[in-house]
Amino acid sequence: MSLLAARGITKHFGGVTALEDVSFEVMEGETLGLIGPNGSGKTTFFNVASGLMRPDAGRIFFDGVELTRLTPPRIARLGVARTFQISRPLAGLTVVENLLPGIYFGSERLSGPEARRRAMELLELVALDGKAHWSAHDLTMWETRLLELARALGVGSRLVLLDEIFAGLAPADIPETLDLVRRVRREMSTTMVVVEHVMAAVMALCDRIVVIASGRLVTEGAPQEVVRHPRVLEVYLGSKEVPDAQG
Amino acid sequence: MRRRITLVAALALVVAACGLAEEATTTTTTTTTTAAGDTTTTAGETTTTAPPEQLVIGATLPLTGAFADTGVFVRDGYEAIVEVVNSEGGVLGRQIELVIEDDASDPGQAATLLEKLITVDKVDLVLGGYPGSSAAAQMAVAEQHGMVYVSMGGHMASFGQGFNYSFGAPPLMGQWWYKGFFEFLSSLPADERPTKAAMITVNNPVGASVREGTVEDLAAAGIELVMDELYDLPLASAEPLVSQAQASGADLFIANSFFPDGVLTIRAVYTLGYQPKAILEGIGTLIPSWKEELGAEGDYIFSGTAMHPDLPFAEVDLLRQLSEERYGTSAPPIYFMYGATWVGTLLQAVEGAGGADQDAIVAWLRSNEACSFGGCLTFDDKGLPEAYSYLTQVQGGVPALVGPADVAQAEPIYPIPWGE
Amino acid sequence: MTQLVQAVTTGLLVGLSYAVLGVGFSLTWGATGVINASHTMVAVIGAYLGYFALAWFGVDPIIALVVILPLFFVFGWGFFEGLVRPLKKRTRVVGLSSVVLTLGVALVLESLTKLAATANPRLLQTAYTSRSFPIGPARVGGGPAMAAVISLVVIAALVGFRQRTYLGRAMRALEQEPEGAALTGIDVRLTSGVATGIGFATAGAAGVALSMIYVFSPTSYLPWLVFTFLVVILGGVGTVLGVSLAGLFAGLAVSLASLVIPFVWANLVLFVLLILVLLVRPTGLLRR
Amino acid sequence: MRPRGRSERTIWLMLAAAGVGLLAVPFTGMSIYLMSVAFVVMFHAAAAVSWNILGGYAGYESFGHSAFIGVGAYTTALLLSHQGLSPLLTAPVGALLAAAVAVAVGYPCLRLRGPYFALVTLVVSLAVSVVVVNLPGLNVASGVFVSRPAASPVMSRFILYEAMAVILIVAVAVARAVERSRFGVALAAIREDEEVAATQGVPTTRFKLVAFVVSAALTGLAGGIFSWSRGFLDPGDMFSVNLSVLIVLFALFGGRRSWVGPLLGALVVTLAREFLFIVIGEDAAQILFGVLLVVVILFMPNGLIAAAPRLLRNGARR
Repeated sequence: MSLLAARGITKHFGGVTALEDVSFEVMEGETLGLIGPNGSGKTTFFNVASGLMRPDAGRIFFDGVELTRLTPPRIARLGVARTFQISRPLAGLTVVENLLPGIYFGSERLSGPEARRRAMELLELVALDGKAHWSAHDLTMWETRLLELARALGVGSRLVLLDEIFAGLAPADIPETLDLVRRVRREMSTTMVVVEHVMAAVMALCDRIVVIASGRLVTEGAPQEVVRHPRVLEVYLGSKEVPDAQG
Repeated sequence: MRRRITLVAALALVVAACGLAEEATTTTTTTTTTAAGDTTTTAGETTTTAPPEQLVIGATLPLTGAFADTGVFVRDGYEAIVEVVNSEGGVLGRQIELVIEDDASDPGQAATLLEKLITVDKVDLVLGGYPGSSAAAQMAVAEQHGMVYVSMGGHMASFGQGFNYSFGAPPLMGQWWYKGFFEFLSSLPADERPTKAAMITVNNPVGASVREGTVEDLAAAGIELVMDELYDLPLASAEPLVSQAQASGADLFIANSFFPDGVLTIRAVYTLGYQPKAILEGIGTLIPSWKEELGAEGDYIFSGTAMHPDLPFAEVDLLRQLSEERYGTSAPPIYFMYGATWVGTLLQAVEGAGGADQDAIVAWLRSNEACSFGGCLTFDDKGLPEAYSYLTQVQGGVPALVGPADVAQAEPIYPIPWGE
Repeated sequence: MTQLVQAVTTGLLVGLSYAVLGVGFSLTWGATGVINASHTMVAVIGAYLGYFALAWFGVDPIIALVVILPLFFVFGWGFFEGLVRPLKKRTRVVGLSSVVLTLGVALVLESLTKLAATANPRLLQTAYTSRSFPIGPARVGGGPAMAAVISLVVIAALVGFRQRTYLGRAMRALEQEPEGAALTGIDVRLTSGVATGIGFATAGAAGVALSMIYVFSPTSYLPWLVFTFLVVILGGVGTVLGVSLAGLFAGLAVSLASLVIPFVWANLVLFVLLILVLLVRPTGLLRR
Repeated sequence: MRPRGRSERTIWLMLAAAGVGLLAVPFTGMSIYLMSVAFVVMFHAAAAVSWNILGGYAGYESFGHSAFIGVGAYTTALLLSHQGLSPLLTAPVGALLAAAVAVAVGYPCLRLRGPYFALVTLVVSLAVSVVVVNLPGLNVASGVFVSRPAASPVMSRFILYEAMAVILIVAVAVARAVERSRFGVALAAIREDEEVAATQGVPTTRFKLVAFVVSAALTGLAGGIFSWSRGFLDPGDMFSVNLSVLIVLFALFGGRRSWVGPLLGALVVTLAREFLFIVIGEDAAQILFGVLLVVVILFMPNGLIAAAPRLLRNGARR
């Protein structure tokens, strides 16, 4: 059964097309990879799905509810969480405090000691519990990625949108991170949409892949099929004429 | 306003006759600043001989901040008179010490500091603050502590608060401001008087009080008020207001303004070629820089005052002398004169009451005529003298005293000779 | 009809004075991120210098600009190097800290001006300030007319500078992409210093212009600052043309409003307009 | 933000004791003048602590808080002079009206961030003053006389002191409760990154407005009692831009993370100003004050609390 359904999502920035009539579905429990060249509209899709941007046309449904009419906090309360491509820790707060808003105001809405317990559990899950009382400012880049992941899980585990959490990681860190994401998926039984450039991670994690280029859907299917698709090879190799629509 | 020889008047004559004034300038003026405050102690040579008998007068004035320009003249007036009185042996044989605190032009600070002077410094007497907002705030404090408060007061409403200890001597009374002008109008043949008036007023307590009196005076004079606008400070541009006045066809233009807005307004009158028969202006023309900033355009503007350097009273001669010494001009600044008058009135009442007992001073002021530099005043139960105002008109850059006739030093020029 | 023409004329003249104050403020804000609350205090000092040039040396304030402009340019650059750069080293986003920092500077300058020139209000008196000219049925004073000329020259010079010169274009790049600009080889430090210098110089010119219209005193900077804020928010940061139009718009709005509603409410029209504009376009009227 | 246990209760008890102490000080025979100085300090502290709920916790620095002081002040002053109602009764009405103004202007203003918000609140405070001063039929522009709280001078100052002390205690209690609440965490998240906060489920628009309204109401409450001390209200003073800026400075100087900073900032700056003013006069004090602003921004951007020894900081944030 589909948990998330995008129908004809279109978004332009001035004259530049970020998304043009993009439709696909995410099934309950699966991990979907969303790939495409830089500027193909992946992050824009996340921004639309999390309510930070309104599409010019089209709608996104989550479990039957139309997300494209809701504000970001309402969407979060449904259990849709995301990370950011460029990590955005709440730098002035401690690591554990970074998790609290999502736990308090996300889909679970815990409070008091229960919320703190939950925050510590999630930090443990991403192995940051030792730095719970550090300032988020002092974390390494990898650690902030983990923090973002834990923070997203705190909001709710029904659907997590992961925006390039592998980008820029040292190759040595990748297997460990992969294990971690798998563990999260298993323990939280969460549905995921993964925007990723590190193809090894995509192939290892995803059940299905959606490819977009220049804001248009190219193809979708199982990982092994998709990477052999001629159009996919073309857009990845001939990506020079792809306009930059990152906005 | 009857005049007679009084304490100050006598002093004036003595000083003038013996040339003591010259000596006064060489008399040591000690200024001590103590940790407790910006305390200026002004005293003659006998200060230290009998300190226990000193009479201490406390006051706060705006020595810094928005009203500092005029505030320092009031202080000078206080100090100058105290100096003269001390050099003449003080009041009731007691030397006078002035303690003046700077309230930085803040009415709240003025009230707090006055209360400090009364309760911490335990001054024997207090004197008024300036401007009206500060005086209004202080009147309540003085009343509560049972201290006589001789000052400009805080406009008409402040004298309607049922205060027993406050006296306006003379008050700076907005409601009376143009009385002299309307008296002058009534002396004119009916067909020469203006028929329509346009009025603009600064939207604060000072403007409101002037406007209130003017509305009544206009109605009494049968002049139609065809435009009546308020404006907030700072005034960005006076052209819209003046242009509206011009369009209304008013032949009397009244600008109840302060200095900067008054200057802007008059300049707009010239720019737009508005030519009413007469222009009344609030308090701008009394500021010496009126001439500096406006030049010939500042001429012919009427205003009012309760005090004027050209008043033909013998007492004023003393002020002229003191002004010559202090400022090198025989025309004492008007706020210097006010300060001198307030302190003169208070000291006269102290002498009359035979001491610094506040209730005795009140009793004396209520039952006697207090004569100081502005003439003689009797006070009603609100602490106000009878309504009066002198008429001034800027002539050759200087606000000349042009009315009423018994004190006038120059003829009013009416209507304004536009284009000459 | 006469009144309407007069209102439009006056509105435009007053608007130009807001505009000339606003453009430099907006330019510095855009290029350096500094919201210079002392901008109008600098203008007040410019007004004083012009005033005393005339009063003491008989030099017309417009001639005095020959000295004021380079002098203030140097002050501005020094201000950037001495105060803004240390601040920028501390915090990446200087917006609000810069308001407080420059308010401090304004307070110091205000007090020093008071000590040097007293708090007495001043108005410039030249041969042309007491003349007036007819414009159709309306009349314009010589002072406001001259102020308008100065304002227009300053605005035109700024527009030209930003379009035609390398540094001007660098400033625009800094406004749009503060971080990207550094990568493209723009000397951020030099460009920011020059932008602040130009901001100060235009403030000096604006002060001279305003001294021909308004009575000014050391405390005038506060009301001037309010109107500067207003037009810059209306027009948008870093847009010379936007701010100029916003200034004219503000002047006209107040002037025309006072024709139909009590004068005392006219400024409120402006405040309400500002809030309405912000509701629709949170980054200013003409900002893309 | 550790689990609420005995230590938390102890801290509240300590604060309550401090509050009682504050209320009790005048009974030790405090002089009228000291009471009036303490009154101003407490007024500044209450305003700064209230300002900080929006400006410090949520990071929306208002430069127009004198609007709320003015609304509170004129509400109580007019009700006192026209209806004879004591500000002790009507100060809450002033707080409500200040809150209403905050609701009305909050929605458009809170869409703006950082300096834009700061500047637009400044403009709004001027707009509010124009409206209040020109309210038809109330003649506010002529000034409002405010009769003193009691017949005796000592009693007057005593009542003012106690009333402002209560308001300061309320402001601190509210501020501290906010800090420790989920709401406070949400405001901190908004301050750090509003978009992230929104995607975490924080109803940012609503919470910002609530913070603005609470801040405005408390400020209005303080303004309502403040006007009672003035005797005469001149429309120019209550809505002054200087007051708005001063409030920001208190918080900035002290530090904005907790209520302690603005309180300390108000205390130190007010007393220092008073002292400098007495010792070197207003003009020189003004120059030093300006230099102080520059120094604070350049050398102690996180305020006195952060600059002070670590021990003090731990004490404040515990």
